Amino acid sequence: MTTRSAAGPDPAEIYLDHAATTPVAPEAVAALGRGVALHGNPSSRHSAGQAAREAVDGARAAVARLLGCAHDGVVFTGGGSEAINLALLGTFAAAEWRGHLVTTRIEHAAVLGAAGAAATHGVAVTVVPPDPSGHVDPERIAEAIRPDTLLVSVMHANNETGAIQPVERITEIAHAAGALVHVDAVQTAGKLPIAPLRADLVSVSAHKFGGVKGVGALRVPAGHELTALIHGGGQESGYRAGTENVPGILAMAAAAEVAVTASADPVVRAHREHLRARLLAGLAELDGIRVHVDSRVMAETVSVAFPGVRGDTLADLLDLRGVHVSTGSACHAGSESPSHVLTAMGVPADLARSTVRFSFGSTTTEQAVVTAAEVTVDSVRGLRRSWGANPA
Amino acid sequence: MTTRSAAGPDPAEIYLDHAATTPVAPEAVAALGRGVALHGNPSSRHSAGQAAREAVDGARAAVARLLGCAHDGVVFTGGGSEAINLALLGTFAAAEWRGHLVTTRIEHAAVLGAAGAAATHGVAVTVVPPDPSGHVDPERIAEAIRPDTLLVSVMHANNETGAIQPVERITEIAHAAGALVHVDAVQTAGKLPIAPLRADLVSVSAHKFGGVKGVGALRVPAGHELTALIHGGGQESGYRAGTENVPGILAMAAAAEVAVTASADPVVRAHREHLRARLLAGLAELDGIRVHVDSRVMAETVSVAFPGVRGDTLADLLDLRGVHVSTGSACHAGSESPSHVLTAMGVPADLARSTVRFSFGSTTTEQAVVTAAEVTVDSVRGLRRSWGANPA
Amino acid sequence: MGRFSPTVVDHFTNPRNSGQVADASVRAFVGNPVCGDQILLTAAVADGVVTDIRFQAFGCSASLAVASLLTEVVKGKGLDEVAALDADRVVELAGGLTPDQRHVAGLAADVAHRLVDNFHQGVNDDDPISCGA
Amino acid sequence: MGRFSPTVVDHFTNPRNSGQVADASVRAFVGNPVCGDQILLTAAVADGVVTDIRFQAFGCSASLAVASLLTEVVKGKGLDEVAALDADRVVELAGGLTPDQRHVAGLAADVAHRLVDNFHQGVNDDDPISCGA
Ligand SMILES: Cc1ncc(COP(=O)(O)O)c(C=O)c1O
Ligand SMILES: Cc1ncc(COP(=O)(O)O)c(C=O)c1O
Ligand code: FES
Ligand code: FES
Repeated sequence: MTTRSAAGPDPAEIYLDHAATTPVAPEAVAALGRGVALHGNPSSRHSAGQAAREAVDGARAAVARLLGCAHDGVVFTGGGSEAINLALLGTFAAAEWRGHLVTTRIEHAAVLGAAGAAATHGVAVTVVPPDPSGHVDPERIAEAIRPDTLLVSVMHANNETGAIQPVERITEIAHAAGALVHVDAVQTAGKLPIAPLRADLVSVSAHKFGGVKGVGALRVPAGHELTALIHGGGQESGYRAGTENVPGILAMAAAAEVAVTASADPVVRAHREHLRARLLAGLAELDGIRVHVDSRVMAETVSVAFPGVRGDTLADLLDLRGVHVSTGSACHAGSESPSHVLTAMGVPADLARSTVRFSFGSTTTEQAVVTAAEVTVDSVRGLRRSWGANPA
Repeated sequence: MTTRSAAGPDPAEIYLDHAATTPVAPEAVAALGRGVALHGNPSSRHSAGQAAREAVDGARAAVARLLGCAHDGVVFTGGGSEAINLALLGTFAAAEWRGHLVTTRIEHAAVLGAAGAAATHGVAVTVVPPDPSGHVDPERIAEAIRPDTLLVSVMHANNETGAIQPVERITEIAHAAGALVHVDAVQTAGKLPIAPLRADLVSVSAHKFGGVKGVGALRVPAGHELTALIHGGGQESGYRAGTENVPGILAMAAAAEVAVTASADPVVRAHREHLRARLLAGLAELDGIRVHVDSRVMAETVSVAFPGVRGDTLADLLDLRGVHVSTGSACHAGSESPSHVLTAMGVPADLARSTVRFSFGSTTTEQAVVTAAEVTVDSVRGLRRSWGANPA
Repeated sequence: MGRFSPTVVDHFTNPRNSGQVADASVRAFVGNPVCGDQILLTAAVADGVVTDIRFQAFGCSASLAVASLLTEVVKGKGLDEVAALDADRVVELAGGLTPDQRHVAGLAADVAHRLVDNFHQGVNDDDPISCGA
Repeated sequence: MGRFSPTVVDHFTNPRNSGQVADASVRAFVGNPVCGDQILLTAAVADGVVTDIRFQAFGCSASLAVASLLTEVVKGKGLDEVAALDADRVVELAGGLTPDQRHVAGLAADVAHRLVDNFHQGVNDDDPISCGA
């Protein structure tokens, strides 16, 4: 166990894996401490309990602003995956597992896993492929929708490539057809505006925007029929039983407030775009690299193939040189099969396997990105040399 | 939102609601801080991720010692209710909702709620009543078991009354009949030894023994067929998808180590018994009170009826005088119907409604208990006087 | 305790005029059939004015507080003024009640009205009758 | 990085003898069909002793490290000693490999054996042949 005492990465480290998880924001650390000090159970009627209840209510208001919904439209969960599973399985369970689900091949494992579980209950599932650009064509969604389609689930931006999906257009199409929409906004919350999304259900995960791991939230509209995954004491309006994660919820709210403010700031957005440009300019020294998605893309997420090296090998070498990046999504680290997202986009397996994802967050500096690009160029050259390939 | 900065109750407060939740142990606060500083995702292959992974593995070993199982038999969840729902619904989902569940009328809402959800999937459920003593008779369980009984779920000790259930005898009976056993050990973890339990599945919740809210664990034996509630990235051996709550898990492990050590200490156990005796001796000043369960009971949990007052009114008055107690379980606070546990024991509704629960934890001092008894005696007298009853 | 107004807390922790008036002119007893809470008022009335009043109550914290408050409000008032008290006014006097406490005000208004009615009709309640809350 | 032994980290970040021996006496090329990793060895052999050896490798971090390590271990050794190298010995020389890295040792042992065999048979590999790992 580490004995480091302060939050956040050590200064010699260049952490470019914010799409996997982010350091906890100082404001969130402070809120976590306040939450720990609230020792009562929010369900207890005494003042210690009521103090915890009021704090959770305050946090709910802040997260409601992030999600763009009424306070009582926020359901706190034990993470993004749980929020997603609740959205999909809860909706279909309430419909007694009747109806049809439309989703896409580039969704996160939580959506695809929940869709698979829904299928075992008898739900019909259509999984739409993306275009080679990494974007889902709304027309493909329109074609997939059937008269019995209950729910369409599409991510706001892809975690591996950063591709921003046309969720507003998809929502229009789905709503016109009488279907509900779930948007997995885990990657975009705190980076792109999600409050305006017209989707019915929206999932977020605190640790992706400066909160702590193991806390998420789902936007649930008034009147939506949803069956809980976790039954019991009636917390979260009956949608999620169990004593509330008071410190985690307070930290999520504090992180949301910081992130929402920052993401609305044009200077911050311009800085992120600048970081992306600097990284790509640095990497352009190398021959043959391929940026998987470079338009309609989050500035923060840069997915690049380096032909002639294995992506995991490159990530290991960068790690040993102090630069933390990932191969595709964190969940897939270590698994041998190439990314399901890149595969769905038609990227050949060897190119997919040579891919590394750089992702930025609020703590990323220009210097870090410039250094990371230099170290990457040098590392790719070294690996190509070991392989006897032209290192350029 | 409070601005108190240190963890734990304010010193003027007498907190006797540890069965609802406990202050976070200092060791757990420290571990939480270490967890927050581990900014990597345990699924990331870089060293920041691996450091988080190693910390979670270390915590898993500590929680395995609490639960008395192999490291890979520990599944971390987002709380006790989730662990319970995973145990029940996961087991029956894996059996394609065939088979029979035996449980009891005094279980926590999480068990009864999960049992209800299982029933909607077609599982046959038998709910056994307790004896008037508050204990489930193993013979009643034996009678309820059928050839198709897949699982028996009984709590280790009741959260409202403290009654310790004969779970070892019930496990023998169930195993002899070929059924699996789940024990809800949320109330006993860190107080009574749970590692020796021969049950197959055992649920615990961190915040009941000095950890933080929103973290739990389930003991799952090797080879047990269990379907996840939350599908996705394959974390927790595929039993619980989602980025791990690293700080919460580390805090749980630290709290478990402290609690396991303390609960094995005869001095600590004797002290808790002494606290119980002192409280009851103090309350004995009053006429007509009734201790709902006073044998085969946890020292920490004292459930007392005060005829002539409403329990919630007494709890409010104690709260205003700095003593925090609860009426039955925290989840039921504010609901008007009398406790399902006391009702199942045959306690008349008016006596059930006049009940208050005092519960102790590691921070409870003798002085606090003596003062609480005095304040309670005085408060009951005052309320009885308002009612024109003999206040004695 | 944020669930209660300061006035409710004050009367709850420090009730005024509990007990019974020794030679009461009238007694009124009302209960809420749903929650079981009950208030008994005994009062001395002279020249149409409540000269003394005491309460006994069994119930939730707010009901005890409101019973105590009621005695303070009513003492020295004319019976017509007491008859004019309604639930909204009780909520106001109590410094506000949360939605789930609000039926307490109905109980209090009912028992106040009953006191006036009983006095005019020359009857007394021995068992609680139901309030309309 | 806890996933790798210090020896593996050393050879991975600082590979020895990469490239090809100019006038190689023998070349051996082995690939793992499952993961696709490949090692090419070229060596100069004189009097039954490996006097010079270089590697080229494409693959996971451990495979690159082990390829580099192998050249250091083999250089100056007799062919019979090289033939005696087995996967367990490679694991040992690498300072330990985790279970999922272990097949790297098979790849390394295979390419070493192939080098000896090819030398004795006077053949050379141009395309990678599969290792038995
Ligand atoms: C016996 C028992 N089981 C389960 C639970 C649920 O635990 P949690 O609220 O942490 O989900 C509790 C406490 O709330 C409990 O006392
Ligand atoms: C797009 C997307 N959805 C869902 C998740 C799951 O979130 P969590 O790991 O917090 O459960 C993630 C990240 O892991 C993600 O990137
Ligand atoms: S709860 Fe009904 S009047 Fe008190
Ligand atoms: S992954 Fe197979 S040898 Fe490297």
